[in-house]
Amino acid sequence: MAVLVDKKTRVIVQGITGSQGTFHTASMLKYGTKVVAGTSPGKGGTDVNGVPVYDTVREAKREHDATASIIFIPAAYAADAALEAISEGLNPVVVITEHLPVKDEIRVIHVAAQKGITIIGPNTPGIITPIVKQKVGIMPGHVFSPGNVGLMSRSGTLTYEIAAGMTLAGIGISTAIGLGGDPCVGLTPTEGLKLFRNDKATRAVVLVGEIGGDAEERAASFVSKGFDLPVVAFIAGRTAPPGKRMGHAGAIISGSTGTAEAKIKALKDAGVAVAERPSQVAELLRKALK
Amino acid sequence: MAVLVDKKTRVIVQGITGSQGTFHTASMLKYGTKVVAGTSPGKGGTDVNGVPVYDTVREAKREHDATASIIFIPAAYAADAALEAISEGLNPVVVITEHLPVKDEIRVIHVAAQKGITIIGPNTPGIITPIVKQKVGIMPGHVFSPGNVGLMSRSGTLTYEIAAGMTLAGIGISTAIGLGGDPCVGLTPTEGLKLFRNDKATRAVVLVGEIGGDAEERAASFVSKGFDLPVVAFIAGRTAPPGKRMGHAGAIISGSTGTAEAKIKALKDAGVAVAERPSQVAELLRKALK
Amino acid sequence: MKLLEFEAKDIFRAFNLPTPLGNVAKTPEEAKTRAREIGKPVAVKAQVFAGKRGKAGGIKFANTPDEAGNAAREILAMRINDLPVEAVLVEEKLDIQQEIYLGITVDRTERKYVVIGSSAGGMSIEELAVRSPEKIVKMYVDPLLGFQTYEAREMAIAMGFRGKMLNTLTSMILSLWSVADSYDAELTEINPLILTKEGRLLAADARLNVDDSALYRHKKLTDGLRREPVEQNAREKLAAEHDMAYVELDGDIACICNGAGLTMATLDAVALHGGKASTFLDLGGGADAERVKKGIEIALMYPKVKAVLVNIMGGITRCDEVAKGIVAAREEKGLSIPTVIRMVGTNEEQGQEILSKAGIPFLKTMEEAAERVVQLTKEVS
Amino acid sequence: MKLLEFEAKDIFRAFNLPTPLGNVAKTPEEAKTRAREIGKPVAVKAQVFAGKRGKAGGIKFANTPDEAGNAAREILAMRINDLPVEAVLVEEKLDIQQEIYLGITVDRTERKYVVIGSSAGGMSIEELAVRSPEKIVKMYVDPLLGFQTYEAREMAIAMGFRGKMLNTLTSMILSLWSVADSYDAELTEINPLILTKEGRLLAADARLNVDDSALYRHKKLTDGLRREPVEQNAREKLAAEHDMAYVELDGDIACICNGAGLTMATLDAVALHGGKASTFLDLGGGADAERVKKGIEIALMYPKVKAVLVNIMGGITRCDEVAKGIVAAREEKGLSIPTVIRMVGTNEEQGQEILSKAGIPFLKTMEEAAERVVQLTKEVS
Repeated sequence: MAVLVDKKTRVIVQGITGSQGTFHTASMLKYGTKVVAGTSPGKGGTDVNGVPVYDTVREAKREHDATASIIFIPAAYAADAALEAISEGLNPVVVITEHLPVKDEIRVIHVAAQKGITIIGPNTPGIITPIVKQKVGIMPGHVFSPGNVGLMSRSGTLTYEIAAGMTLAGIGISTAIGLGGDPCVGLTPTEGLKLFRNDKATRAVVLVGEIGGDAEERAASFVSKGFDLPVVAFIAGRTAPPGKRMGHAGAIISGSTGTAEAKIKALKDAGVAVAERPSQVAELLRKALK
Repeated sequence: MAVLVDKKTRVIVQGITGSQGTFHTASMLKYGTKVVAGTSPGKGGTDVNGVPVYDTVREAKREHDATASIIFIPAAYAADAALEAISEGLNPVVVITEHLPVKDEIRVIHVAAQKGITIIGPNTPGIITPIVKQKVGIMPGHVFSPGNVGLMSRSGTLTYEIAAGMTLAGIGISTAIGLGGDPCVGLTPTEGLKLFRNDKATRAVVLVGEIGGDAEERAASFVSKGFDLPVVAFIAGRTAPPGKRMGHAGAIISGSTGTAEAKIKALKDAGVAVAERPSQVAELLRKALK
Repeated sequence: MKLLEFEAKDIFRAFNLPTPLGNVAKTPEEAKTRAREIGKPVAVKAQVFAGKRGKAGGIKFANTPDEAGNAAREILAMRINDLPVEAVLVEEKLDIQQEIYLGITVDRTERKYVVIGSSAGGMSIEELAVRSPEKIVKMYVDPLLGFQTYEAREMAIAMGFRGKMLNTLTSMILSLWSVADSYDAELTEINPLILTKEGRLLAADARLNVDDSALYRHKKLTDGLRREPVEQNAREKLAAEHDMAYVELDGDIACICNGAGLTMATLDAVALHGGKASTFLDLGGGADAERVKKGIEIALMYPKVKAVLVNIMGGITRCDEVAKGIVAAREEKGLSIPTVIRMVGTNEEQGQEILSKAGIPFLKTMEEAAERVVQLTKEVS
Repeated sequence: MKLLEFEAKDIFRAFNLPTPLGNVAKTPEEAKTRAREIGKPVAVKAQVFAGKRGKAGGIKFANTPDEAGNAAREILAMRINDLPVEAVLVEEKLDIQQEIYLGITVDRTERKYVVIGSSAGGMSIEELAVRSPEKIVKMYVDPLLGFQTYEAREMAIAMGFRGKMLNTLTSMILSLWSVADSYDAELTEINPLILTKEGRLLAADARLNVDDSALYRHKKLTDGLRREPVEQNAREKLAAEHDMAYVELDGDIACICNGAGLTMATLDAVALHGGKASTFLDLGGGADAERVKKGIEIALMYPKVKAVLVNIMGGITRCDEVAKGIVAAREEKGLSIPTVIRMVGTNEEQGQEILSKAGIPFLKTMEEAAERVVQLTKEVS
């Protein structure tokens, strides 16, 4: 068992002929991921690292029974690529590309939601399920060891940092999800918690957050209403200078200051164990899993 | 029993303070229709012919438990009015206004379809169920007598002509629907046939068509696949000069010449009795209902 | 509102749809200059609202500026589809490898925009649609999401294109959709889309018909472009001014009715009784006395008219108003030719009373009325 | 991309959002002329990217053109939020009856645009949101259908407006949505929207922040308007040129990391051990040797720096490239101050080998590294 990506996952790489697509296809294959096909409009019929390339997702899916997609397409075209993957029912759709226009992100996320499809990202390192050696992403696979803790994070390298710390402490991961760093992403921490709650392989959840927005506060509020798994959190940015503000509207909407203090308080009030340092996550997990 | 409009129907008139809205509200009330409220943004709190006026459909519906809407709003604003009625779940929504932009018609029809709501029109005389004295439309109620024949038509006054002919011949109507004369309308003849098939009060159906498009041909094709009620048709325009053509695309799509001959042939081939003259409709019905 | 080829091409280019090098000319001299600017063999094309202008001689090729000038002179002197040619488009002549079809219109039954393409474009596209429908690719546009790049790509593939040409055609299909969507188009069409021997894709012809009901959203068009130069006679002009649907026909009976369907059915009824209509005149909904009088007046202006049939089914239209209009027409305009009135529906009794007082007879059914007017016409002849 | 008030107002007016009579001025003389044109008492407003410019003295009122000139002179000499004032907007002074708030932004959790309104606008809107949230009306925009007229109307009603004013406000809310939608706006705001004593509704202030990721769709903006005139020092400029996130802080330890989250966590770790960062420098993903070298170089330019902490978690970034960059920085730039390297992940061994060969020590955990660099900094001081 795992979340969103398991041993049956068969991946299409959209934008496989670009430098990022080519590099990470090799890296995913090396890790063990079942990358079955790639797309690059106009380059159908060629191959990349032995992976056959098609003009469309429809063709790639039809020929290789693919189930999921990872997108390395420039921001201006990434939304269309995601809509293409959605129209073919691929799930999840992992959007590595960063800086998509917010309007496009909103559109893609809601079209996906209507079809029951999960978008991971945009601007995500992806998702990895170590026990089945499947990563649909760009993270260094070796820092994630298999285990029973679900990990989700808004930032990339900090996720690796914490995963590496867990590995060092002998605590493994069921599935790790990079939620994505763009303003609007397909999976909120709250939605991530719901996924992990329904996963038999997951016994505890780590939430790695950072300053800005109110996603962590909302997750805290969700946990406070009763959540069956122990949750450990780490929030980056306690010493960060106050960020730029978005007029009045931002503050009116979020109803939150978005500071690390506010997030940590909300999480602690909800019964979440909050780590002071990344390395402390493993300690708190050990306690929680006893 | 009846189609779309029955004794429980409670109508809101959108655009009640305009001259058309006011005139036909009086006419509907006189006929017996349960017009429970009207809307006219900015004029909430007033009344028209004793019918209370609200600023929004939401308020009108909340106060009067309305179930259906009839729209007398200028074309540029009619689509929004329809979306407002749809958002409040009113059903059917009868759009009297003509000449809505096609793009707006498409949008409204599909939003309604997603919610299971029927749009009648645009550019329709409306819908009438004589047995319960409910008309949601602008037709002269007295030409429609109650009975067991479903009537639907693409044109207005021709409908009255045929209804009057039926009344004269002692044949009554279960429900009569003006399908509407604009390029895209909410109810096609085929969809109308499906509604009448499921109505216990309807024992036969009359389809009044005219030249242009291929709606009658498609209805014929539907009937030919097996339809449990007798169908009588009249097609206007046998002697009309050939209309203007819409480039190649129109012909490619419709795959039909759109002439009266083509329509009559398709209907006859499907087993539909086609009247030569409007007055003949009653004769054919009498035979069919034997 | 239909746009002329060169007007449509101006818009197409603004949406990154490449067109052949060219420019419009209103005189032979201008055409010569245009051809000189282009500097190679050209096509000179009549700018008219008419299909099959090629068959009518409205497209000529020229190797030199002088030839272009002469071609323009000939074409500008033509009438095509009974319309004068006021301008020609002078364009580089293309080295054709393949003719492709692209079009977008509304499917009234699906109630969706539909994008149509075929690798076999040109004038025979309609026959192809009947003969080999599998060669025509159709894609419906999601009414709420619009048309996506990947859908345009799937369409281009279905049309048989791969490799670099796949991406070029995909962009063009998308651009055509943007034109259609931005302009509320009933029809947006490139036929043919030419693949030249050098591998360029160019819109050799261009059609853009904008939804008249949506023109209020396109002030730039209505302000900037002249409207369709329909040549109207005085009667047609008058009817248009009064927003009445008016068509002149070959017969001698003027049919004045309310509602297009009823008017058509009235024409049919006249024909069934052996008569022939001279006039299709639809007063529209809710005509008052003044409008009825004006309608009769317009119909009577047509010399072919020998009899008048007024057939009114009162709904919004009130029979008393119609009766007043008829009485007024008779009093003010004479109305000396045979006239048959059939009028039922709203305020029927009041209307009949008005007619009776004025001594004007009327009938109760459409068929009686049609029969009667045909009879009267025969008596007059 | 943020627009200045007068730039935003130009756009608002194009969408039929009325603004006070006024015009921009770059000199006191121009301001005087503007005031004369307006012919009544005016407000002179600093055009800067800063909230609370009123509190900073950036808005002054003037009864005569001379007073307006003097006000402009004072304001143009100011710095607000550490930014120079390059222009003022001279506008008719309004007779205020009511201050209303209208704004549109993105709700990141709902992942929808949200339209916000309140009948109590002005500078205290945020406090109102906390104190009396029921006075703030929020409407979410359907991601596929957009915002409808009837929704704007329901919003205006919820804000407390009826009658004629209901329709005026409805149109303004819709227009504001059109601006937001057309310009890919992160924030579109009118605060205050003034209801004057004569009953006019006018956008007294205007904000429009365009999504930077969508700027490629708004060439007219990027070509036509100058960008946000951020005053940058040489180091900030250099970092921006190399597309590195660079922020200068009060401390003395330069933190050079990859990824914003990790960089923040590194700053936090330094603080936990009693140190203070001088520099937040995020190299981003996949930095090569050259980029690492450049990052160190930029960080060292800041005089406050006493020690360097390089903290790399290799993912796309390869440790061998990082090591090469560090070695190059030391060889080419000296790098004589205390430097702590922590580097794990992709190509860790190769990287460590390179560092070892060059005699540069490295640590394995972030906490050790943070502790060590704080220690070294204290030794230096």
